[in-house]
This record gives sequence, C-alpha cells and structure tokens, in this order.
Amino acid sequence: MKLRNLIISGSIIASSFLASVALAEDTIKVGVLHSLSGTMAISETTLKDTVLMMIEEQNKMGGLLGKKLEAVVVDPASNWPLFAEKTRELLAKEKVDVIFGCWTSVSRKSVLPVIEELNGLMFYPVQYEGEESSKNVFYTGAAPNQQAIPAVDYLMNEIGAKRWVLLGTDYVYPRTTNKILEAYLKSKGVKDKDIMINYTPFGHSDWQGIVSDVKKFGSTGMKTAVVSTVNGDANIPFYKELGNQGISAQDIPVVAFSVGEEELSGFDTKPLVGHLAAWNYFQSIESEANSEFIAKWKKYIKDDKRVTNDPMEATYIGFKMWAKAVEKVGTTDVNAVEQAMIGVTVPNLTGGIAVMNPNHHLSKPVFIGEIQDDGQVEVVWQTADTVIGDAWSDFLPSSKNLMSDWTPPMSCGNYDVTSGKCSGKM
Amino acid sequence: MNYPISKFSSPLQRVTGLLFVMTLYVVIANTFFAPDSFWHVSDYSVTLLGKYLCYALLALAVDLVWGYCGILSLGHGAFFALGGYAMGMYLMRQIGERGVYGNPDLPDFMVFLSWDSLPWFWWGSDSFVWMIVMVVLAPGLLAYIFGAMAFRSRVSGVYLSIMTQAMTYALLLAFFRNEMGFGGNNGLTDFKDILGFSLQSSGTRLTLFVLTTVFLGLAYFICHRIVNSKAGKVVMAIRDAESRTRFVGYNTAKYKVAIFTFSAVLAGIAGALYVPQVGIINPGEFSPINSIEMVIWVAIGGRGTLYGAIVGALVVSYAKTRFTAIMPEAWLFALGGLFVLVTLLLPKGLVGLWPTVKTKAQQLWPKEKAL
Amino acid sequence: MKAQASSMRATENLVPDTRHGVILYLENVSVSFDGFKALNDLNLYINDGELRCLIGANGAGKTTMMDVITGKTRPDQGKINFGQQIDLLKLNEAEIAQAGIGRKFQKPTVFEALSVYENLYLSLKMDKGIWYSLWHQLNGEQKDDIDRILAIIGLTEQRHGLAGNLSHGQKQWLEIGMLLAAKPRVLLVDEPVAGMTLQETERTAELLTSLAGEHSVVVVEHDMSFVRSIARTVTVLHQGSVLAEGSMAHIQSHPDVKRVYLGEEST
Amino acid sequence: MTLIQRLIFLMLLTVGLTWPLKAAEFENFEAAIAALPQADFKSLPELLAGIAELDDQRVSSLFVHISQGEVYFQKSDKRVFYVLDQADGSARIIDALNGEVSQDIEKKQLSKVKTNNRIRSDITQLQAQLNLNHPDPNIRLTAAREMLADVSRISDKRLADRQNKESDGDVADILSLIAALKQFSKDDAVSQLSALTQLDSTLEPDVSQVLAAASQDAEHYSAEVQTKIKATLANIESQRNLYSYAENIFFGLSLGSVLLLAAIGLAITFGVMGVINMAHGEMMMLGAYTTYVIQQWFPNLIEYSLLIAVPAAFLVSGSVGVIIERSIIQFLKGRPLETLLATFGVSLILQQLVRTVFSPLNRQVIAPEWMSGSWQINPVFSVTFNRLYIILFSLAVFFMLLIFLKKSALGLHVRAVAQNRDMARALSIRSNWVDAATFGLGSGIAGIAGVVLSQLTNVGPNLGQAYIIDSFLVVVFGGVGNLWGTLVSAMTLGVLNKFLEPLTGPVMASIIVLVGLVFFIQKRPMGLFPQKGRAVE
Repeated sequence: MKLRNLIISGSIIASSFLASVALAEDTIKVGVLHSLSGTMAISETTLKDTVLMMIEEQNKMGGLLGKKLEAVVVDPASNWPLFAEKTRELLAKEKVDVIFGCWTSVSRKSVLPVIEELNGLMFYPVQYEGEESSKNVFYTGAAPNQQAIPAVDYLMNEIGAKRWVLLGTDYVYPRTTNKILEAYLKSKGVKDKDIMINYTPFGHSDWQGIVSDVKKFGSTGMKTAVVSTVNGDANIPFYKELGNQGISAQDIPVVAFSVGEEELSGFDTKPLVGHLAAWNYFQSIESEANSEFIAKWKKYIKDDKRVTNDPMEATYIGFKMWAKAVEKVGTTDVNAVEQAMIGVTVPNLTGGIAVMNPNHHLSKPVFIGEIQDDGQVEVVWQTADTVIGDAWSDFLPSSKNLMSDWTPPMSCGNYDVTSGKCSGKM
Repeated sequence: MNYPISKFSSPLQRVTGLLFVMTLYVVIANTFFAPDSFWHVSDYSVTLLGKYLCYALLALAVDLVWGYCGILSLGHGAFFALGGYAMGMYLMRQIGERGVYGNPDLPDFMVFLSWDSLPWFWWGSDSFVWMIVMVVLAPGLLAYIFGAMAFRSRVSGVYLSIMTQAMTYALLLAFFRNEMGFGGNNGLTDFKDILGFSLQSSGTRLTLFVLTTVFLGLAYFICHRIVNSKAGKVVMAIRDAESRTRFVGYNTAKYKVAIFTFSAVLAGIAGALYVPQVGIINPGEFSPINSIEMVIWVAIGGRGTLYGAIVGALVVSYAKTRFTAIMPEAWLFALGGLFVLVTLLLPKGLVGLWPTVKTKAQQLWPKEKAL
Repeated sequence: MKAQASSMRATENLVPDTRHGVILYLENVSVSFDGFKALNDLNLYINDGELRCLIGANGAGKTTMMDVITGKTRPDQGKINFGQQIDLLKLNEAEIAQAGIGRKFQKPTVFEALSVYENLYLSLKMDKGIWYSLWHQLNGEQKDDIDRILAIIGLTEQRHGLAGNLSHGQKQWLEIGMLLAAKPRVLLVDEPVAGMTLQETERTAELLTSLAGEHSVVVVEHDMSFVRSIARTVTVLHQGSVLAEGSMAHIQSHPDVKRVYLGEEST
Repeated sequence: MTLIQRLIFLMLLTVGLTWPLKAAEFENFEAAIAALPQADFKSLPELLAGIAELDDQRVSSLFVHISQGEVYFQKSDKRVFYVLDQADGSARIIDALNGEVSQDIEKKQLSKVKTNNRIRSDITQLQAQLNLNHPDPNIRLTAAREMLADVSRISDKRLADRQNKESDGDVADILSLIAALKQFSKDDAVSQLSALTQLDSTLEPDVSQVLAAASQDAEHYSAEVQTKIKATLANIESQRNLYSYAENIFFGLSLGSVLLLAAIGLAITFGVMGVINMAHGEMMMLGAYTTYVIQQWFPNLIEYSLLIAVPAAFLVSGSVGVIIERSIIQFLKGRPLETLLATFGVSLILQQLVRTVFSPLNRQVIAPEWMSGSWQINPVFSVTFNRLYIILFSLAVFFMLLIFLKKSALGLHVRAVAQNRDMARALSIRSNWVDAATFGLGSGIAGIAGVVLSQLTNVGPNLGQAYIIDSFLVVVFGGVGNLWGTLVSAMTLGVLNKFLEPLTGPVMASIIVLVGLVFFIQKRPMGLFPQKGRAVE
C-alpha cells in the first residue's frame, strides 16, 4: 500500500522535475492558448490554425532574428481556471516569448493576473467590452467605440431607427456594451420607453417569447432596430425564430457584433438576408492583401469552403506587429518588445494601415455590412477614417475620467485625469 | 466494497506521513535548490500541486458521502464553489483602492455596473474571520437545508442525484446573472493579496500549498476517525440497508444530513483554498459537468476508501494537465477512454488493483519481498 | 453532550405502561393501497410477555400489520398504542425501535459490509444519536452482552467475518441476535424459519419460546408444524381483520377458519 | 391635401418611414434599365421611384428580382440581367429587357446591383401600389396590409374602384379598414364616430397605432370621440391580451414538445432499464449530424431531407446505442450509478469524435421551405410552422412509442424484463437481446430528437450537452418508468417556463422552475406519477 502511494506521488514529483529542467533555447517559442475542446472550441480552433499558419509562413521567410519560430499549442478546454494554469505552464515551464490567445472576456480576466505576475506578453484578437488596459496585453480586436457605436450611428442616421432593442447574453461584454449604448442613445435624445433591454443565458435556445416581444415592441409604427450582443451558440435559434415569426430585416433590422462569416457558415442564411453585422473586417472586402490572405488560408486549411473573419484579421495584424517589433529591437524580451510595439504599423487586409496606439489598442476602420444569402457580408457603410480603440469608454460614469498610455512618463493603463493618479498601482 | 478498515489503522499513518514528507520536500526543494537544479520544484509546480491537493480534499468530501453513505451527490461542485466565492469576496475586498477604478470599497465589476454601495450579502466580506465563518457556513447551511429536506422526505437514489444536479445548475444560472452581485460570468478575479501577503510572491504560494496539505491531512484524519467510529459504522449500515438501520433505532435522516453537511463544509474549505491558488472563481465551478468529474475522481481512485479518493483526484487531474498539453486535439479520447475502462475493468478503482499487483509481485519476486 | 441528555430523556419517556397486562393495542386499524384494503378495521391486543403466532393466507395483512406497528406504513385510521400511554402513530421508525419494538424481516437483512460483531454492536440498546455514536467506545458490560448473544446465535467463531459472507441460516440467526441485542419489549418476527434446516428450525423454536416471558413475541409463520410447536395463542388474519383467535386446537376446529381455508383451497 | 393628411404625412416622415420625396423621370423602361448599373445606394431609391411611375408590364418583375438580389449587369456593356440560381449550382441568366435566356454569358462576367434594407423596404412599398391590382389575392392582401400603414397613399377614388372590383373577402376586409381609417382622419366627429364602430373589432396593429395617436390628439378629436376611442382601444387591448395568453400556451407547448422529444428516449433507457445514460445528449447530436450528412449527400432533396433523416437518424443513433450497450453497459448490470460514469466517458469520446470528423464548427442544416414561415391566425396571433410541426411530431413519436411498447412482442418483452429480469429469463425471453434492443430504441429516439433540434438550434459538438440536464429533470419530475409522466412533466415544465419568462426574464424563469422542482421532489419523492407496487422498494 505504501509503494502505491509512493509511486503516485513520486510520479507527480518526478514530472515537476521534468517541468523545471530548462530546455536549450534555439527557437523562439510562440504560445497558442485557444480552447480546442468545450463550448468555445467552435470559435477558437480557427484562431489556433491562423496562428499556426502565420508561424509557418514566417518560418518560410526565415523565421525571426535568424531563429525558427516554434508553436506551443495547449488546450485550456473552455475552462477558465485552466486558462490561468495553462498560461502559467506556457510562461513558467515552456518559457514562451509571446502568447496568442483567449476569446471570452472571462478567459482573459483569468489569464491577466498570471501574465502580469510573470511578465508575459499576450495578443488578444477578439472584440471586447473595453474597460481594461494591461501592460502585458495588446488588444487587436475592437473596443466598443470601434464596433457598437458606429453601428448605432448607422442605424440612427441611415436607417432612421427610433426605438431600440438591446439584446444580449448575460455576461460582461453585452452588459458593458449595452450600458455604453444606453448612455450613448440617451445622449442622442432617445427616451427610456424607447429602449428595451433583455438578457438571456448562454446557449439560450428558446427565443419564441423574446422574439414575440420584440415584434410587439416594434409594432408601434416607429422604426425599430435590434442591437444584438447575443453570444455564439444562441444566435442560430435566435435568427431562426426571427425568420419564422416573419420579422425581416426590412421591418426590424438586427445588427450583431458577434456574428461573422464563420458563425454564418453554420447557419442557413436565407432568413438572415439583410440583417447587419458590424466588424473591422469582412471577407467580402476586395483588396489585394485580402484575396491573398483568403487564398493562403484556404490552402493551409485544405478546405475551399472555409471562410475568414474579423478575429482572424486581428490575429494576423497582431502577429505581424509582434514580428515587426521583435525585428526592430532585435530581441524577444517582453519589456523591450512592449515599448517597441507602440506605434508599429501594419497594413490592414482591407486596405489602410493599422496602428498600435499607446493604450495597447489598434486604430481600425469600421464596416457595417448586410448579410447575403451566400453567408458573406456586403459592406453598406464604413467609417470615413480609422477609429482609435478606446480602452475606457467615455459614456460610462466610472471610466470617463480614465485614460491609458503605456509610454513614459505616464506608463499607466488606468490614469485618472481628475485626480492625476494611476489607480491600481501598488 | 468490502473494506474492513477497522482492522487497519495504518493507512492513516501512511497517508498523513506521505503528505508530510511530500510537503517537506516541496518546501525545501522550492526554497533552497537553485531554479536550474534537477531537484528544484518550480513555483508553477507548487501551485499546480496545491490545486491538485484542493481537488483531493474535494474528492475526500465526495467519497465520504458517496463511498460511505451511498449518497451520490452530483452537486458537490456547488459547495466547493460557495466556499470559493466566500474566499473570493474577501480577496476582492482586499484589492481596495488598487482596482482599476481606484474605488476603495466597491469591487471593479460593481463600479462599472454603476452600483453605489455594496449589496447586503457582501457585509463583513473585508474581514478575514468573517470569511472563514462564511467558508464554513455558506456551503454548510445550503447542505443542511437541502439535506434536511431531502433526507427527511426520503428522496434517494437517482432522484437525489438529479436533485443535487438541479441545485448546482440553478446556482450556476443564478451566479451567471450580473444582478446577483457576484461578478456574473467573469466571477471574481485579479486578487492582490491575502492578510497583507502578496498572492504573487512565491513565499505566499508555498504557504498556501503547505496550508492545503495541512488541511488535507487534517481532513483525512477526521474522516478516518469518523468512518471508524460507531457513527461511521452506522453510516455504512445506512448505505447498505437504510430501512434496516431505521428499524434498529437510528434516525437515518439525521445521520445523512450530518454527514452530507460535514462533507459540504469540507468541499467549501477545498474551494476556499483553491481560489487564492488559481486566482479566479467564477460560475463555471457550479457547472454540473464539474460535479460529475468529482464523482469520477472517486470512482477511478476507488470509492469507499478514503485514500482511493485522493489517489483518484490526483491521477485524473494530473492526466488532464498532461493530456491537454501533449495531445491538445485528442485528450478527450484519452480521458473518456480512461473513464470507460476503469469503470469496466476496475470496479474498485485504481486502489482495488493493489491486491492483485501485490500477489503478482510476490509470485514473481518472493525473496525480494522478504527483504 | 446536550444531545445525549435529550435523547436519553426521550427514551426514558418511552417506557410502556403495561399495568393492564397488554403491551400492544391495535384498535380499528385500516390501511388501503389504491383501493385495496390491506387492513380492515383490525383489532388486536398483545399481552406483555406472551408468545403469539399470526397465521393467514397471502395478502391477509400480516406484513402490513407489522409495517403499521413499526411505523413503516401509516394507517388511514385507527389507534396503535404501546402500553397504555405511548401512541406509536406519533413516532417514527427509529423512535419506535428505540422504544422497544424490534422487528425481523421476512428476507434476512443484515449489514453485509460490516462484521458480525459490528452488526450486533450497532444493535445494542443505547443512545443512538450521532454525537454519542461518534465518541462511543464499548464498555465491559456491553462487550459481555455481545459475547453472550454471539454464543446464543452460535456465531462466536465468525464474529470478525463480514456478515455478507454468512449462509442464509446464519443471517437469520444474526438478525435474531441483533433483535436480542436491542433488548426490546416486543419482538415482531416475520417467517423466522424460512429456508432453515430442520435442526435450525428446532433451535429457533427453542429460542423463541425461551424469549417469551421476558419479551413479548409475535411470530408470523406459514410453517404450521413450527407454529404448532411453539404456539400458545394463535391469531388468524383474513382479509385484513382478525378471523379467529385462541389456542391451536380452538383454531383448528373453528368453523370460519375451516370455511375460509377450505374455500380458498378449492379455488 | 387636408391639414390632417399633411400632419400624418409629416408624422410618418419623422418616424422614418422612408417614402422617396423625389422620383427620377424616365422616358421608358429601357432608359430606366440603362441607368441601373450606375446607381448606388443613394441614387437607387430615386431611380426605382421613377421606374414605379412607368406604365410597363416589366416593372413588377424587375422589382421582384431586385428585392431578391437577382439583378446583375454585364461589366463590359452594362446590359442588365436577372440571374436565377438553380438548385444544381448553375444559374439561369435572363435579359431584363426582353426576357430571353442567355446561354453564352457566365455569371463571372456579371456584377450585382447592390441593394440594402432601405431599398428593399422602398420596393415593398412601391410594389404595394402596383400589387393592389395583382391577380393573385394573396399578393393583393399583402399589398393592402402594406397600405394600411399609411392610408394617405391611396386616393379615395382608387380605393373605391378597388373595393367595387374586389372579390376576395379578406382583401375586402382590409380595404374597408382602409376606408374606415380614411374616414376617421376626417375632421368631423360624426364621420370619426362611425369610422370607430367599424374599427372596433380589428386587431391590425396599424389601426391601434392610429387610434393611440388620436387618443393623444385633443385638437382634432372631441371629448366624445375620445371616450369612444378609449373604449375601442380597451376592447382591442383585451382581445390582444387573450391572444397573447394563447400565444404563451403555444410557446410553452412547443418548448414542452422539444423537452418531450429529448427526454422520451431517456425515459426508456433510464426508466425501463435503469441506465443513467450521460451520452444521451450525444445520441441527439448524432441525429442532428445525420440530418446534415443527408443534406450534403442529397442537395436536390432538401425539401424531403427531414423525412429521410428521421429514419436514418433513428438507425444511426440506434446502432451506436446498441454498440454501447453491447460493449459497455451489459457489463455494468445492476450498477446503475456506474453506468453514469462509463457513459460520461462515452459522451466525451463521441463529442471529440464529431469534432475530429466534422470540425468543431457548427454545421449548416437548411430548413426546408415547408418548415419556415408562420400561420397568421389573426394580426396579433401567429403560429410558426416549424413549432407546430414539432409539437405534432413529438406527440406522434410519443404515441407510436406507447403503442409499440403496449402491442408489439418486443415491447412486451421490454416491459417484462424491466419488471422482473429473472422471471423474464425463466420464460425464455432473451434478456440480453431485449436490453440491447431497448437501449437501441431509446438511443434511436434520441437520434430523432436530434433531427428536430437541427431545425431549432446549432448543429455542433456541444448540442447534446445543452439538453441532457433538462432531459433528466423531465424524466425525474414525471416519475421514472412512466411514459405518461414524461409527457405531462415535459409539457408542464414548458408551459410553466413560458409563463414565468415574461415576468422574470428567461434566466430567473429557469432558476425558479429548477428550485420549484427541487421542492416538489421533497413532497413527492418519486415524481408526478410514481411507479406503484411492492417492487419499487
């Protein structure tokens, strides 16, 4: 009996030895922290493949600083504490130089303390609620002002929407986005009774009642629009119900921030035609860089039907920027790369130039598109210029005084302009 | 499950002894050996081991009710999570002004949901003592109320299992709600320090790890005493023939409520120790799948033996860590296969394998054994 | 120790008052399951210290009667008293058992994962609260009790073996031993000799007869020769109520019994 | 234009019903078509308004094609074509001017005339004008309804003309509503009051909007009229409430029927065999993927795909079930809780298998035409076809299963084994075979549930997970081993959920139902319909 216990605890201890044996370092290690199983695998697997494709391409061009890039892929399995554990594994055990990863806000929040503690570097490629700026994270997805606000502007000015339904899954991103939108709409003179807010649980699949409520809300004669921050899995049943209850995009247009080409590829898009999506990238946008990227992707994934989407472009931009910054400073040292990142530019796939701002967010163009019956999204409107990602929303009372600037002398992610203090500094 | 434990008191000494040796070793190896030394145990490994041991404590709790009392709880994750939330609330308040919005009282998520003041149930959350009270009270009370209702009205078997599952599922949904005041889906995170010690320093980590082993050892000792006491025999009698036990004169509902509540408190303590080590607590811990996994640890280790539960938790967690790193695309095959094979081939779990191995070993190397 | 005190007090209050010589009163008891009347206005009195045999065809309500006395089934109407003053309908199974009514089931049920010794240990008459059980150690007197019972039931050698490994007959004996350990005032014994060898049956008959006097014993049995060998008073149940009661000879000559039994045999 | 008309017109403008102010002028259809390729989102509305003025047969079909997104022009010579995609992937290309099918033009050479929501909704309004005289009464009905939103768009004379000619009852009803609304907008109390009596019984939302607006307008509607308006509105409101009650019940039944389908297979494996099958959800997932595969294999038979998928899914999930039973569950007889663990392992394996074979992405399952749309019972109450069919289908499955278990030899054997395995074996029923068949049957029905779910939700590896807990709750609530209990419990939970939802929101509704269930089981530890008899204990 003693022996058995010994063997088991021995094997645990032995493995931790193995963990601590440092490997000879002749490659640059890139950590890939995307869920490959569990609920988020649907979205995140694609990003893992994108990073691998980028690494392969970079290696074909001779790697970085004369070294090959080596991907370290782990599976945090859509389990948030496991995200923290895997980050620690990547940084402490595998000693990766950079991590590309996370999709959900909670996974990012889970990873954040670890990555700050161990001074790692992470690129986060998904649109999110903002209200964050970490020294160790670069946010290449859209902040609310790069997606939600332009979309509402479009509906208000071009479509003439007067009544608003804000539908969301009950978690931080929709909550925050809707708070921002509510404040924004009110600042534009929309009354309380013309705003309906509704939250549903994750994976909500029975939309009959809510869609019927939306229909009633929209039958007052005033043009009604739905702003949807409904998350991934719940979207299909939602749109199906819309279609079945006969709500077309002409009656009540729905603009979604979480529905892109990839999600659409799993839909029967017939009932969706004309509904809107707001992103910083669409596959349908014609440019040389984009067609080249699409071709490369289809070849890499060996599937002619696979689509590209916004988080993939965000990953692409993040990767290119990181590579550029590393070349610039000639090292993968986190502090050096972090400083070098600010101001780095990379051409967008849709034309124009993406710039990394001192608040670790990108400047990007914003597109509004209508969903077509082939699952693609046709641009119907775009911002005249790129929009600077705003880490702290101006429409929330708690954050309107905060700003982020990681260049000296400020070097602070949440500087309070009224008190002149950098809150959260130890 | 024929384990006449009463005759062997030695597993107690073995398990506590091993825990002690391991703790001592980890402490020395982590503190005194150079990081590049072969003998060094990294902070990463310390935290990981600490996490495993929290799971082991949790498995112990599940085994106590399932293995000894026959109550298959598919809701122990709820008690674990409640203990975790109690700890998380305290840690959240310790952040104080260092939150991103610099609000001295309100946690960040409340600030950006524009709340003005703490909800009533956060009262006292900045006190360490209150936190300890809550770690025990929250899961204990829930288990007591649930148990008192269920066991009095003699809900048993699958009905009980499904009800515990419904309980944790309802809590999962409730904690997902942002209005609940527990941070919604994101839960509680970004902790800074505990009792003034930084959670990021390796000293604190090591202390937490040592504390976990101490609690595990203590819990093992108490559980061992319980199952070997007369009350423990009664509990086993309930498992095998509940109505007979009643006719012998025992109020079985009371015994079940007591053991269920005690087990929930253990699970809560495990949760409280887990949170500062992994740095986050969120509603995902309430997920029914998690609770099923706990049962599986016990089944794999060997139900009805306290050390089996510990072994099961360690082996499965370790396998998960390794598999997700070695074969990220296929680890579910391996894990699923493991579950199937163990239930099919090893009804007594891994520790049930031991007698066979011992006999084989004695046949092969009779002399070596004599040494 | 407060729990201990309170439960001791509870047990003390449960001493039956048998000044009228009757220990168990069942008056006008009816039970029905989905319209089927298992007990129909049953009246039965068991005297203190007597050995009573209950016979009756399948479905006559024998087991239901035991269920009703031990609290497993609640009657739709009627009164069940233990002694003059204890209303059994207000107590639950465990309390009834603690008050001194022991029961042996038709199918032997012992705690298979525990040893023979532990089975008896759990059955000893003592405070059965949790807190008390948690700290309890056997004292000399209790050990003697167990040893004595082990000798009576002939399982001294198997004392540390698991109860699950016993033979069918041995399990029956163990269960009787468990009853004895509880020192009950009333023993309800359901088909004690089913599956026993002739020798075992004889020993059981001896044992049950020796118990009467100190305890009241109610035996339900199909084996008529066994009943004849032990019975002083026999009660015949039919369709949930008492058909006849009296000595074995009286019963055998009773016209109703004849009619019912012959009538039933002919269908 | 009267003052009122002008007011309404202004009001409509402000609320954003975009009626083009300017219309381009064209000589003829050919000239208009030639202008199409140059148009962009801004100029297209004017251009279309201009086209609508033309008296040409071809206008209507042009509008239809534009709103379908089927209008293209050749990049080289700007000729305009309609491109109709065929089911086999090819396209029929038709010249917009002469309607001839062109054989020599590839779709690649063409470029699409882009439209957006605004243009499509313009077209709908323009079409309404044209379609009021359409020979098809259904199209006339839609057009008339569209008119109802703004009755000023149709002149009194044209309306009267139309009313005289109208043969269809439904359309005539709408037309008289239009007439009543027109009368209501007149500035004299008598006409207003007489119009109100006509508007009293209608549920058209457009009418109640006009009434609601009028009730705020003391200037044009006298106090007497106001009282009448309020009474009318209250009447409409109470009717609406009645229908929304009916709607809730329908939603509840439809949710209940989904729960029923998901749970009924479990009721068999769990209730009859005592196996806690955690892989039950994955059996549904397999059924849903079967639907996907069928649609991939027979792209021409989308309309029939579900009919093919039902037996196919039954076979696929059923045989997987049999394999699981033979390879795992039969070795776990009498250890029900351990079947939970083993089948949980199986569910992990199946999920990952699907992820490996089909990729982790959701797969697209197309809804056949007959499954989409809704049955408009009245203007405020409609029933979606897919939900309706699902309710009927789930009941059909339920009763077929019931009859099967009651009448067939296998059903008899299943029940015999469930009640007393040893006795059944003694009667030379091959209990092993019966077990495999039972498990296969339960799994097969789960597969059928998967086909239905593919019409409602995502077809992805996590599909099963979402339903497994609910399924168990339904079975336990109803009483294990009782199929009728499962039916009642599924429908009760569904309706309860839907009645709570408007009061508390969907999340709280689920929580309340769950907590209620926990309390219920304390009261009735064996569910709604407990199994009876001695054998239970």
